[in-house]
Amino acid sequence: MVLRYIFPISLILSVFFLALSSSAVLAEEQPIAFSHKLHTVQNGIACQYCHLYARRSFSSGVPPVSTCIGCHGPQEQKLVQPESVEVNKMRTFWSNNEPIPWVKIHDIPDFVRFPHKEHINADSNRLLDDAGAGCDSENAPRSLECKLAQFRTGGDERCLACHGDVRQMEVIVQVDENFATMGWCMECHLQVKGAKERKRSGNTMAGWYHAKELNKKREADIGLVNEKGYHNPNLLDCYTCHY
Amino acid sequence: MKKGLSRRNLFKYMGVGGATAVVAGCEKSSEKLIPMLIPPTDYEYTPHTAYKYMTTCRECDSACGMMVTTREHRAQKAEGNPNHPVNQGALCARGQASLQTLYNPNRHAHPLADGKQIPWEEGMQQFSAIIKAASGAIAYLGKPASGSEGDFVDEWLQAAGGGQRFKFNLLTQKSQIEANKIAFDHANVPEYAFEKAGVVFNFSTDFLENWGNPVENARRFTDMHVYKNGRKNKFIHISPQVSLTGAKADRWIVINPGTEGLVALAIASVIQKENGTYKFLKKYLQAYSPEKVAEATGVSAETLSELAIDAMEHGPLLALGGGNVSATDQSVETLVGVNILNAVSGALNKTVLFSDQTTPESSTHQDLTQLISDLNAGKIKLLIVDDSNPVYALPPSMGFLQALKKTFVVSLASQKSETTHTANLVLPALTAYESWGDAFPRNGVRSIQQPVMSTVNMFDARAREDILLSVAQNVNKKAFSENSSYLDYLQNIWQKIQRKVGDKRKFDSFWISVLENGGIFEKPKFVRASLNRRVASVKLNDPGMASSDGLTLFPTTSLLLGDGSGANKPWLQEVPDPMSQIVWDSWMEINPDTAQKLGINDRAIVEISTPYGSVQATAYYHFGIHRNAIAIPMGQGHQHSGDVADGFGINVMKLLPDQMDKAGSLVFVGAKAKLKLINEKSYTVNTDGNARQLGRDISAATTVEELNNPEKHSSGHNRPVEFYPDRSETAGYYKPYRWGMTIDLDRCNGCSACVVACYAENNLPVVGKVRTAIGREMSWIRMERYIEGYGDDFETRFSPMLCQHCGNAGCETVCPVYATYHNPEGLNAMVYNRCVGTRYCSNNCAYKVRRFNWFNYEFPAPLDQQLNTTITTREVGVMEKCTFCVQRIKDAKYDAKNLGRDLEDGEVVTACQQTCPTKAITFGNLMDPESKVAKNALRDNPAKRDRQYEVLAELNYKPAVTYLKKVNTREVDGHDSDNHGSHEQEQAHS
Amino acid sequence: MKKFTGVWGIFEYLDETTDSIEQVRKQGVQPTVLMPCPRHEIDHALGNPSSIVPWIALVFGALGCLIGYSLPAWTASDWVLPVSGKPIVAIPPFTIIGFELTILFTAIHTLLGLAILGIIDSFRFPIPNSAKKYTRFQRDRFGVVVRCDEARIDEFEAIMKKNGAEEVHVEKE
Amino acid sequence: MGITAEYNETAGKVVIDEQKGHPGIRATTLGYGQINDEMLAMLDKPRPSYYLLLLGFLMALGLGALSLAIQIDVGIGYSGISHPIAWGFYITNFVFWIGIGHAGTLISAVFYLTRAPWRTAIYRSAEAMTVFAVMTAGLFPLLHTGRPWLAFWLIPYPNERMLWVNFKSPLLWDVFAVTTYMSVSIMFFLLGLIPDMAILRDEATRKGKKLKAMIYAPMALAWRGTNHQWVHYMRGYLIFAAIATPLVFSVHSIVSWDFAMSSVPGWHTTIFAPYFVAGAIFSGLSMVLTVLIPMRAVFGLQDYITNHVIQSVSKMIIFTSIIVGYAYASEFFIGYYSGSPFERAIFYYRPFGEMQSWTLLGDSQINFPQIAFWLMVFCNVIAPIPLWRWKIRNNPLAVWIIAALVNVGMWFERFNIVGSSLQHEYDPSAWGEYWPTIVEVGITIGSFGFFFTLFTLFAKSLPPMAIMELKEASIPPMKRTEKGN
Repeated sequence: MVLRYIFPISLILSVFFLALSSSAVLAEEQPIAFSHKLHTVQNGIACQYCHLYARRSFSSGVPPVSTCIGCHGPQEQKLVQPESVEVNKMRTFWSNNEPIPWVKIHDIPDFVRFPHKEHINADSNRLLDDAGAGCDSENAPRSLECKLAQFRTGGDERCLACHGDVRQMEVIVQVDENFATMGWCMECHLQVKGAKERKRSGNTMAGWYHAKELNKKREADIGLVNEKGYHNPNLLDCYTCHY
Repeated sequence: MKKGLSRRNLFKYMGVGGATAVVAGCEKSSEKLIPMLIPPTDYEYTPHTAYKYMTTCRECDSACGMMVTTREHRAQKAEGNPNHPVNQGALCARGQASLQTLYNPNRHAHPLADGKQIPWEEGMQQFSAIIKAASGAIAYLGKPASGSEGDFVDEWLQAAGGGQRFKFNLLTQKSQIEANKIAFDHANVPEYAFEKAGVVFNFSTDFLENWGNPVENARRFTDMHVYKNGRKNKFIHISPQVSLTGAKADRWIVINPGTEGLVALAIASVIQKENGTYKFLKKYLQAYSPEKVAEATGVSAETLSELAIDAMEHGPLLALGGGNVSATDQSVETLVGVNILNAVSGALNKTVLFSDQTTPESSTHQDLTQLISDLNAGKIKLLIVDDSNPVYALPPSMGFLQALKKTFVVSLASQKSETTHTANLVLPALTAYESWGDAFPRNGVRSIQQPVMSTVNMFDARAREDILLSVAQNVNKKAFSENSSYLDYLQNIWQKIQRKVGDKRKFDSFWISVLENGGIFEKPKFVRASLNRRVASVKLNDPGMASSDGLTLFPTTSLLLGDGSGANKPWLQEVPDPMSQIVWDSWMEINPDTAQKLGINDRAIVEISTPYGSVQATAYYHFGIHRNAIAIPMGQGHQHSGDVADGFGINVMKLLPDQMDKAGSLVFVGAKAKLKLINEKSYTVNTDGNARQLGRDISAATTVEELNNPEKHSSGHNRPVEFYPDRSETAGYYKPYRWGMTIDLDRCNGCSACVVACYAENNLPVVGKVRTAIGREMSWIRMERYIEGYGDDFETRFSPMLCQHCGNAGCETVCPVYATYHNPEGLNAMVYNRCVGTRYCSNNCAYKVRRFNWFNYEFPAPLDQQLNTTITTREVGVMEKCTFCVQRIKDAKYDAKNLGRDLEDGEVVTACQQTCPTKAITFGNLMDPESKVAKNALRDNPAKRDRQYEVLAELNYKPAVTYLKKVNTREVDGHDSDNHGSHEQEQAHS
Repeated sequence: MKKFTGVWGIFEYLDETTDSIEQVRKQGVQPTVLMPCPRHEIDHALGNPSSIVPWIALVFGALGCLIGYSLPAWTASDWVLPVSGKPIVAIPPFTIIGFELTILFTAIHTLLGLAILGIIDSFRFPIPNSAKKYTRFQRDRFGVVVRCDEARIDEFEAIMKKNGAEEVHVEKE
Repeated sequence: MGITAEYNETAGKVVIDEQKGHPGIRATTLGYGQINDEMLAMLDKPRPSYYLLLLGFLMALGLGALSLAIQIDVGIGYSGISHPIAWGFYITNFVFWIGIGHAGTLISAVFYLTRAPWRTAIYRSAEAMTVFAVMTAGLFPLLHTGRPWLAFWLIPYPNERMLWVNFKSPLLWDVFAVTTYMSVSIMFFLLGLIPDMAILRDEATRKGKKLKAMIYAPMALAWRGTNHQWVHYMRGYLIFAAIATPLVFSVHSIVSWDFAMSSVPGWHTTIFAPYFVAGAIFSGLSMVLTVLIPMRAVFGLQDYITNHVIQSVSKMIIFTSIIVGYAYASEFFIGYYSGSPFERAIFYYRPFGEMQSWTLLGDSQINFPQIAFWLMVFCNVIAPIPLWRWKIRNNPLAVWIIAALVNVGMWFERFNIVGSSLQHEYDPSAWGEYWPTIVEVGITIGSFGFFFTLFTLFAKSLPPMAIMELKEASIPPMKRTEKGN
């Protein structure tokens, strides 16, 4: 009886300290040793060939097993890599009518609504003009500047901005230790034109001597309306991600 | 009394569930990514994206068109089909809750033989064998089907060797059909054109709840009754009981039980005397002159004449009759009386329109009595029952349950019920969401029902018609030789329909257009009807129920539970009945005067006994009931309908005699009840803290007179001079949107569809009776009910209360961690994951609309499949509240952005607004002067505001929700004198 | 630590202690006095020395006040999240933070200050180890410690003895 | 009965005057050594009855811990707080214990500045009570939250979320006020202990108890009692007293603004700050008497805590009782005079319950707030009236009973404020009721257990009276006086 309650108390204490330290998932063993490097670099397959919903949906979509079978073919057809042990694992799943239980590496908390489509389709002109200019891809490939540069390039590069250089990965890993933490997301959201101004939009003394003219100027700074004539989405509102 | 639901046991490790989730977040994630094996190729599929399918709601026989939103192939939200002429996009509370028919944990999961699980093959074999053995001595007891299903069953019975189909419906319209036949030679139910009427007399019907199609009735009635262009048409409720429908009335005329017909004839006699039409009725009506019936009806002759003058002056009149409260043994005569009134006042063919299609007939009580005696005599070897539940619904005095034991019962039901509990063989059927079907609810409306998703994986069920079809093919090789499935059969029928409507396309393209559209809808064709001379021979007597001993018992229908089929749906149990605000329970409405005479307090437990049985229920003081009567709603008191329904409340049918009227319908009113006090206190849970608003004008009303005399009406609270600048002057704020809402209380009738819609849209957990008792219900929008005045002259007001998204919200400033703040679009944003749970915001919310997650609430499988995947489902310890359906705003904005424009008015529709049958709610951008909501709210134009007000405006919270006052045609007596402080309130306003 | 050279005496009575302090001071040496509780008589005899603790309190109190206003003001405008129609930088509510931090900073630094000053003074005005081992100074005895050259030891020893010291200890290398 | 004694300058000797109720305590006639020894004797090995008492308090504490564990295990929903009464026993306890925590600082700081000599004997215990009460109080805001494991979010620290806290929220003022108050009172307590810890250290050294000496030494901060140290010390002490004085008045004011800053009828009033401060002093002083009168009897401290001390505290209780009573009355007057129907309604509800016309037909029933209200009025306004009589004030037993009643009354006053207003707010349809559950009662009992356990441990491990100040107050050893010249 008493033991039962020692647990939650110690839990709270441990959570308290755990919460202060961050430890992200870096890599985990997958049911099939799938190599992103092999498929993307050597075979030249684009990200969205398999992750086909990324530009249309909130989720990028794990490729259905039929996509794998489409190239590799079932055992009897002897298509691509007929003898590979790992590919045969996939074929076994297929013939058993079972989905592959991939382990989720890039996990976004349940209280965040992350639309892949809005990021894939985002207009990189909304980024600050100098964003990504100082990228030193040799020494600091995962620096903010490099991520922005990748994002600006678009295409598959844009996926790599957040997921790391998946094209060089034999095993999929989470590169950024603080992946999908709020600060990690905000880093880039603040690189949008007007975002920093918007973050401090009220001006410090807004209430006290609240100058209308000043705020008009601010509104111009934060780029409320884009060149196409409609209002730019506010990327700093809490409701952007949390609802 | 059973406390709550056993599976939501209080002592489960719910708290730890929350805590460990946090730990898991910091440590290793073991979440799996499960891909599809083969993605759907036959149609477009994108995860997290809403796909909408048109189908038909089958919760009652009204057959409203329904548009079901599915995501990831799971039905997540039901909405009305906007193309459908009957409901025009709206749904009632029961329609909204139809999702819980689909995902009900209490559905049959397997075929059962004598309560034991068997494989399907065995079940089908047993079924075939018994059909063969019965050799034609078969009875099929099903719901009345307006669509092809009825014909199919008839055909099937023939193929199976013969038998009879019984169409069971407790709330039958048989008496009305009979009365129409007598009066107008039209044996069907007319269409009531409320919108054309100038005044409506309602003789005890509950047309906003269960009589006819409540969604359509509500819409058309509101068109007639709403305040428009400085005037408002009258609606007078003439009945011994005030239901939700009666609560909307401008005036309640208390009549003695069973005297609706006499009142109608008395009014008719005055009108006839004045306008001199229908001369053949002159003598007949003289016998029912106001002076002569005054004593029997309990209504003074002056009042009756007044009503007649009202009808003549403000006509055309629409008189409605029917419903449970007037279902005495004279109900046919009563309805003939109402028909005479309609004819005499000239309403016939103006507001009462007959079409040539016959209404789907249900079997009469007489037929059922015959069935029972056949069963008892052993004449029927096999009884097949579908989702209807006669064991529960019929009065036990009929002996149906005993008769069932004498035959083999096969149940083809999806839900557990008292009837399936007695069945020898249960073959679980699919719900309307998973199977094909159609419905032809009235002339010109053909509505299709299509499966919107594959079957719920927990339940091994098959479509009812497909079970029948394959069994028939087992038994009889020739049966249905052209049809491999019911879909084939259905398509054949629709080919005929295609020919009938003259569509020249290929059937495939026709069929696709039907599925896209939800059916084929044509303008109704009406035929002229005239009053038959025969009516003069119909005699109406004084039933004398008011004067005799005992209290007349009214078994009233329940808005949410219907005839009891809603009781196994958690939402419908959890949402309070709008009139009594009671949840998870039955109650007995009693007039306070009578109750005090009998020494019965409010909420005392009373034993109600009639010669046919007795039950114990909670007394509920209700001004709106005759002093010599009591009313008990139907729908509760289940025993074998699964844990959501079982053990809550009582079944009023136990008190009813086995008696029928001239049309052969069951007599509901006639039993005399005796009351005995059992206990002073009962464990009855109601969600309202107080029935009175104490002059606080939360649910405000005005009068037509006041609105037409601008100097008399105060233009509401004057905004004080602001110390701080308006938020719109903060950079980036309200550009271009500031979301706002208006709620027209003159349109709102308290039907609570919005409440259920919110439960469905926003993943609100159901907490059960015990937790509701201490205020832990989670509804984001609640239907507040306030009572004004005393005695017969009382007024009921409804106002939906939801988060007001205040500009100066009290909740925001007190949050220590910015978990709630004012967002640039004027929403009061609630960030769940930032919330620590101090609950100060809830304390400081004047509207009390914030809800706290006291536990990690469970959604027992498969109800979890209904959860809306576009929003966060909240965990223990966080506050939540109405978000103005921010997920819908976001989705609409993403779509608009792809189109390269800003949102237009009407593109964002909140769940509550969407389902409102009377369009009481408008939502939109207050910054756009052309938007509907801005025009309704008139925020920038105080001079033009007449009905607009903000609740508790004196607190200066600046809510974004503007209410429009209810408009009364007169002042309710005692409204201002019944409380302290109201005087000061008035002063503060002026 | 430097070796202590000088004289220290133990007194039972307050008046005898003050007398010897005064006489020692007349010789141009400021003695260190040990006492079980503060006595104004001794303060007077020592010539009313003062402390810089109040100045520490004032400086850090002002700092706390500054932080108390600027922290809320800065954080509020770092990410503008408007609440309840209030200005982003609202002075009245921040006054409370300013007040509380003033008090907190004053208190912490007063305590730290007097502790550190006490330690500094123990270096500036050392006490012989033998006196530290004498436990009755905290109980009921007064002590007068005179730090002086070896040459003047006798002089002060005599003063103490004359004034009725219970014991007089001489410390030299 | 204690003897009143005073050192007479002209007579040159101690005059014992039993009629004169002046500061004196018999201890002034004692020598330094005697005071020292008597005080240290209190820290001797305790009697078995002490352990029995401690066990009792520990059991109460255990009950509270168990209840808390259940609550965290099951969820905050296991308590009786709900919608619309989102604060219940926990916030009541918080306000109550913060209130108790006011007496210590008041006695040690305010009465130090006003030079009230009777504080000397009791201020150390009162200060310890302050520390323990504030510690107890500090638990409640944590354990009442829905997600206590995230309560650290209330602290403004730079974080990767780039989010700060809302300094406009009264709850955040609370965080600052309570932590500041707790820090300052702990520091003040430790500051006062420094010379006494040196006494303990030297005593332990003298007796050869090295371990004890090692424990006491760090707390003594190398205290030697040199004149330099004393100068800094006395200056620092004065500054502490000076800053603790506004602090003690501010803390409960800020706690009161938790309520007064909201718009809840019955909370939203300007008199809350003085009303709460007076109530806090009232309850704090009562708690001092509730604890010290039994302690005086057990340790035989009649010579130190004389009846004069009890009388002085009693007078303060009478004074604050009048203020509190006045505040009650003026609340009602404001409620009436404001004309606001919401205010009027809540002030009718508190004493009398549901108004006839509020319900459908006058279904009136007595709720928890009515019980709380009348208990509050009886205990806080009526019960202290007998203290006006000298005879009653001079009878420790009678004073103790009244003080205990005041404690009960003040708890219910807090409940009356927290609980009743939330039950009847603006929207009558959302009115509700509140009854606590066993968990809340358990945690409340546990909080008393926590407080008294700590205090009981304190009484035997640290000198419960300030030895140094007792010495300062007593007549110094003068050779010339004894000789008579």
